[in-house]
Amino acid sequence: MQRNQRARRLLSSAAAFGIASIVLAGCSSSSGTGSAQDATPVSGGTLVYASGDAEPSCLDPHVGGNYPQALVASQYLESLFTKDSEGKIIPWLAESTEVSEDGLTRTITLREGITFTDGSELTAQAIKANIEHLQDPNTASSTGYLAVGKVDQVKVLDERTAELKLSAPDNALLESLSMPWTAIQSPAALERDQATNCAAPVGTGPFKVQSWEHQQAVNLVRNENYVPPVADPSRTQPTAYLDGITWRFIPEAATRYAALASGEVDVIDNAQPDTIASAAQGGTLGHLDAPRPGASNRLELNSSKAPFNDAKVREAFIRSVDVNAGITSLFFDTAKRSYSLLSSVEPLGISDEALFTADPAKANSLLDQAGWTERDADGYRAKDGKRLSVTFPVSTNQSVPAEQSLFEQFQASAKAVGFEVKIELLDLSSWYGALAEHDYDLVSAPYTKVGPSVLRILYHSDSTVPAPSGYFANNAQVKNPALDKLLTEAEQTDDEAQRAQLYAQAQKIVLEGYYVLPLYDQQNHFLYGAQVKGMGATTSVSSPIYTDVFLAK
Amino acid sequence: MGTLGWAARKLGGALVVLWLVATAIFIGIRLIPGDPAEAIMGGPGSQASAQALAAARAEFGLDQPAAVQYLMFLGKLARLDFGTSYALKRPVTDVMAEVLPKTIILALLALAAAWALALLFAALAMRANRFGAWLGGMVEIVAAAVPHFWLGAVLIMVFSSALGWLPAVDNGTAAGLVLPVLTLALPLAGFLTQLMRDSLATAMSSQFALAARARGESRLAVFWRHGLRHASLPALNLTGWAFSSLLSGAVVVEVIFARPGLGRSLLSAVLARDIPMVTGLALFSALVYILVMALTDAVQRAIDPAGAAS
Amino acid sequence: MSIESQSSGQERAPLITVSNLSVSFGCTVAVQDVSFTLSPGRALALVGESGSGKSVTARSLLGLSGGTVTADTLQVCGRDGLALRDRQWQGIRGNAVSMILQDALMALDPLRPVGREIGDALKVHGSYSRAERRARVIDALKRVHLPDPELRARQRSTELSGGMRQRALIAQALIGDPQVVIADEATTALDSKLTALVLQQLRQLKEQGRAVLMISHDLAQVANLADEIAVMRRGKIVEHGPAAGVLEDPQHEYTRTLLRAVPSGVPRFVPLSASPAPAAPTAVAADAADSAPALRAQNLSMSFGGRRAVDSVSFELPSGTTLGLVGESGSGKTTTARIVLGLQKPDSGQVQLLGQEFAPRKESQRRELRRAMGAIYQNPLGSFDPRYTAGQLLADALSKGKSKRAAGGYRDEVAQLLEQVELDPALASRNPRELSGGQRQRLAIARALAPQPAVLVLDEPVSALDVSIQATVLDLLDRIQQETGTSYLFISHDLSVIEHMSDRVAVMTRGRIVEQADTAQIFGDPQHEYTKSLLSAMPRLR
Amino acid sequence: MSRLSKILAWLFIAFWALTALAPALITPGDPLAINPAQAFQAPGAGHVFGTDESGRDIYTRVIHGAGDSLFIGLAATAVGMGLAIVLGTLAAMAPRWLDGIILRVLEALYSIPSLLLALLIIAFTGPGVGPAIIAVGLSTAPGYARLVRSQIRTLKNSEMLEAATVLGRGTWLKVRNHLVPNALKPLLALVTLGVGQAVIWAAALSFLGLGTPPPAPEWGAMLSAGRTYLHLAWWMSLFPGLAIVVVAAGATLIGRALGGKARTI
Repeated sequence: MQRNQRARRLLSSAAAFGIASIVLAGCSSSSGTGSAQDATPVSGGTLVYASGDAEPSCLDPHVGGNYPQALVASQYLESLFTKDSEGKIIPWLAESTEVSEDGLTRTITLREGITFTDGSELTAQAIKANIEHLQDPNTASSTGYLAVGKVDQVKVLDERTAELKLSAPDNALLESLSMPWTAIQSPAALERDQATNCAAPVGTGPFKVQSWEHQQAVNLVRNENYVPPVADPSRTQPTAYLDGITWRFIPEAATRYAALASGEVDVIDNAQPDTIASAAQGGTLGHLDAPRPGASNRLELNSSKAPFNDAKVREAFIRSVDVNAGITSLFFDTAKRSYSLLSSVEPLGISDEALFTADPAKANSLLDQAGWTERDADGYRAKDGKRLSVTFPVSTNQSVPAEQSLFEQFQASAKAVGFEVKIELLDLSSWYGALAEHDYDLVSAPYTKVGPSVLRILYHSDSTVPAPSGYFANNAQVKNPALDKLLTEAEQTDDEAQRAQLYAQAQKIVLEGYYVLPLYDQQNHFLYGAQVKGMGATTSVSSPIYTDVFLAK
Repeated sequence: MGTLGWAARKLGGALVVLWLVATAIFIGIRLIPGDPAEAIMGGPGSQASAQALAAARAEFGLDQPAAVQYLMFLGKLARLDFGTSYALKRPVTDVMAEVLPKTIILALLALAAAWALALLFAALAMRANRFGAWLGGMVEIVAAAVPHFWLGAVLIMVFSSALGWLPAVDNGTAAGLVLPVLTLALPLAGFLTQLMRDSLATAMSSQFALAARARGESRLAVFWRHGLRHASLPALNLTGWAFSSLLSGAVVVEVIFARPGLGRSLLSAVLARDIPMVTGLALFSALVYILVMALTDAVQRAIDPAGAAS
Repeated sequence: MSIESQSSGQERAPLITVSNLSVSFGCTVAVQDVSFTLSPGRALALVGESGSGKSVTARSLLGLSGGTVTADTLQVCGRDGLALRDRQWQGIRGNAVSMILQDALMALDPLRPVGREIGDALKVHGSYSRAERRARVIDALKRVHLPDPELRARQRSTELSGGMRQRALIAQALIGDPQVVIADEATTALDSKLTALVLQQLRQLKEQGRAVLMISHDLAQVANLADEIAVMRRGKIVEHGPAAGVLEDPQHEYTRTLLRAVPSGVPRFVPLSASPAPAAPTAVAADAADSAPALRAQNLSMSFGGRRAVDSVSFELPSGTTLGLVGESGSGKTTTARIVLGLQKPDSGQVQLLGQEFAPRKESQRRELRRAMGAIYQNPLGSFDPRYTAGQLLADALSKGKSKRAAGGYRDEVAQLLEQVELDPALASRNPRELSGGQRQRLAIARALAPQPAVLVLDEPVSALDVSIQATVLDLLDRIQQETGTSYLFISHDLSVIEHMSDRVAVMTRGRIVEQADTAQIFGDPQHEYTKSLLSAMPRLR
Repeated sequence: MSRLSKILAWLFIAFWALTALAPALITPGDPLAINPAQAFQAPGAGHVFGTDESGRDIYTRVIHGAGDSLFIGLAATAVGMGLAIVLGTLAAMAPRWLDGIILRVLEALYSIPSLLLALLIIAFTGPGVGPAIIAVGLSTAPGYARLVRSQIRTLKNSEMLEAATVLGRGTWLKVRNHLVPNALKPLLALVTLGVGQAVIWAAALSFLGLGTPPPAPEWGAMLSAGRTYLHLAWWMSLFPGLAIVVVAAGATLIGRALGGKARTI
């Protein structure tokens, strides 16, 4: 398995998953295509990256563990495993791995000759240290914490071999260990107090953190002693081409795009659909579409309380909103409508369009059946005096403006059939608060994880119980023993076919229960200037890696 | 009154003001419904761990009676210890040390620019005919009525996206400062001009202006020696106000132009309910304001010891 | 008339020659066909009321009229003023021709040190070093006898006393050593001592062989300085001739009016204006003396921060008579008035009104008594509610504040009051701001009269008015006193007015009353040194 | 203030009052009615001001937005002015020590820039229209209060009141006939000036996502929605912005005509 193929993974996987058109559109519209072959790489130059995400409070993705952290951490941290072009998990820092018969013991052997940027050698001790770091409550990890939830303890067998003792078989463990949130950091570095480690985590990646000017930029510089776990002969040099990356935070979408257009920055993320579209229309800008794995972007209907505890009402709502019209107008065909629980990059996802076609007439009749027959002064439906009203806390940090507008449209079209949708725009903290207090009927909570096992996190009844962080992922409040059973088995079987089949059944239950309204993949669009070449390589969670990227002179 | 006494009184006043602000904030924190510890750590859903909450309780003495808490609170502030921003996981004073200079420089530049523009306007208005004066009046009023956030966006669209003359975001260079400073300066200039034109007109038509002319001074000399002094006084009176309005504008400008600074920090601190941060920033901006006021006071005493013109 | 002024300058060529000068602003003509010449060592006085165009005339000699100037000739120190451009004018201003302006407080920039202000003149003309300039400035200040000039030069005009300011102002006019000095109302509203100071300074200039153009509305002021007098009215010179001629045997009716208007030496109740013939002194005024005093003040004392503003002042005001309270500015007159009016609580002493305790006393208790005493200020406008029309002011006064609707029950009384003060009842609907100074003062009087007071306290009631207007107001006050027997406490810095208006006079300085006697006594045979010095400074016509 | 400008001023006020109270009279449309098919229409025949990202008619929204925006502006000014009148009058009438205390309190309020104070308050109350009103109101109060104080101070020692005293007027009459009415006029000017500024500040809060939540047609909120599409649909930002400018500038004009000065806010 070679690195540059990894670079092409996105193209091929794009073809495989039917989003080629977008990617090609993005690439062909740029003066050079997204992959590294079109021009001979030149070394040097510092790439300026402008992120629209809120500046992370900690550069160590173990702490908390959100996508902005993954985006930046992918440059200086590497994981034990990664994903190849077919979406298959393959070793990265790890050289090989095997699991015991009972599936309760996982042995991982590391590659040789890989060092951290603090000079220390990568040893099995690192695996132990990192997993323990993730599980230490003081780390306050949520994503990584859940990912290694089943690991009871880690034994260091020798310099390069560690043994993970599991509480239950977990065929998603390798997927979990391929994510940046479980990336391997220097044990020595982890010893430091959290503030220090947050400021400059130490990994094995192609870049390292040089400095962090808060609110301004994270300055990354090339890791001169970078050893690619998988050597790539086609490359002129093992280390990254770029001297460094200036990782800036420009929350204003318009400003960010202006900066890109005027060449002040080279790459922007969270590109606005309209700007993507205009870039596609013969702009010189390149476009990289890297849908995130795991769950699709969807609305979850809180089935634990009225009115959505009634399946009829849930379906009624889903039928009442015209998602497609909104997506076309707001996303300019940059986002493809999804009818699945899982991201389009997940092989095991199933989708069922029929369930989600807008049908106001049906919505009305369903509501009539459900007994919401009265109409109050404002034209909303009501049942024994109580208005058919649903609260919809929206996190302004997680929903881009276009998505917020989409929700506003839902609000409007749902009103037509008699739903009152109370949209509450909240900052992340208050949003978590609202969820923690079950003060929601509708919510859009994107969840990124490699592999279908995300389904367990999202729909297993255990996930209705808050994790120590106070967060619970099963926002739809699905409590279905049959489903629980399917998800548990699916995660423990060692037979791929059976696994796929079990997950299919599970998804069917959730879809047909109208617990969720799938919208589209978790959008992950990057725009870059014509001078930027070699974009395309990403981690298993679709966060771009800039090892192959260079700036054309 | 003697300069020393003046300084002493200023200092006393400043301390009282800071104390009042601090007290208000203290009360404010207590007014937040729910567990104050949680509030300090960023409200519900901030996912503050039990340890963190315990730490906060200890740090702010939340288990103690209110009076004790109050004294502890003041004590910390007196020692310039604003605690640690839970959101940024860094000492508030560090953050302050980073952002405050940036914002103050921005504000000062904007202030200077606004003054320059205002003086220019006022001078032009003197020469202008009736229509010109009317037009000038309109321009300055409209300028004063333009919201920063709108002006900023428009400037970016025109000078950065369309013309590509100036960078949209702060890139450390002087060019990066032009648009933000303009965004802040233009509305303020509108206000200042409104003030200056009136007082300038009165000054230029006054007896002493006539006397100066009778002495053989040229119109320009009279404008420089007399007109400007009198014109600038009322505007100078406002410098404190102007500066604080600039700090307000800085919030928006720093967001739009992606500049680090007090305003942006405060905004994110507010969004994250980062109370230690908010407290620190509020007190610091109060401090800045007080300093500026003292400064302008001093300048006024220099220009106009007898307070003749005010 | 001084000898040297005759002998000198007779044959010397005029410095300024003006013939048929006209100045117009837009379509309004301010000055029309004015002609005169100004020779070295001689003084010409331009006399006329405000708005008569005299100031404009003067300024056009500096190219500062601000209007469009036309003339047959406008010769200024050998240059043709009509041809000069502003730059060239600047060479003349302050150098060949300089100007002393009326209000010293406003004529020096309050924000700049006096020395700098004066020095600026040098900056413009000739290149002097900073040091030289300072020296010259100090020197100039010395020449006008300003005490410790070094200090004063550093101070701002607001920190100087009125006298110092006047001197500084003159110094500023002189520093350029001009051949022509224009004094524009330089003596107006100054108390007699300052007036004397300025006049003396101007005389010196004349004696130094400079030409002096003096501009004033008061013939008395110019009488003993001017060699020639030109009387201006509505932009025209109506009479022009040697001072003596104009003063002793005025040809033009208007000149007579002005002359008559000068109160000094005119006996009581003899009208100064051409307005209705005087009623013979009525009983009221006559037997006033022996009736109980309308107002009695017993050793009033009042000090501000250690400074004694009023120092054991006592006086009696017999009803139906006028007590004149005269003194320079800052002598404590006004404070005394405020105490008497119960606006300021004295540190010690009492005021009795109509034999009753008035001050110190609780406001509530004396409120009724207040109706027996009215007040009139120098600037009536400040004492009017800006929102009220003339009629409303009076209605308010008549109705004790219950109603301001002139249309209401008080229309007739309002009309009466207005007629009593010789104002057209039609003015009732006007806002005081639209009235002339004289009319405003009449309105103030009318309002004061509304409650039919026994005593009027008049604080500098005519100081802000032109002589001719002042005359009519003084006559009005006379008439009212004769008709109603109201007693006046008449406060003024202007001796001539006091002399004309008062039965008794109290002379005040530094918070004390130094001399108090019948008017004739005071003006005929002053006892106290201060009184004598005051009188010597008093400009006299007759 | 000339007769013509008086008339114009009244027309101006009347117009906005109408739009605020009965927008439907000026434009029949529903400001919330979406029409995705019609999204991002440039200004033209169908839509004078164009349409926004959900195909809502911007003209309709601007008109209907007047209600919210002006209400917030007025309410905030009312809050600030109410507080100011109480504090200012108190300070002016009170003995020196109390005056001193009040002045310090005002200083303290004043020492934190308006928007920062607003943010501070919101940090405690959480975002929303109510907090926005209180925040803007509080932050403008000290400016007004100082003016009220000095206003009443000067009046208190004016010859006008002395004259009234001399005429034997009681305190009540003096306050009722002279003090209050004369103090009020400049305040009126101030209020008009203030409303303009309050509208801007309130809009600023909405712009920062701390005021009126979308899709309510509040101008600030519309602007903050529009700025995302600045490059695609400038009209989304232009017209709400213009509305704010027009109101603020108009208010300033009227305020100055009433004798207000720019300084006081």
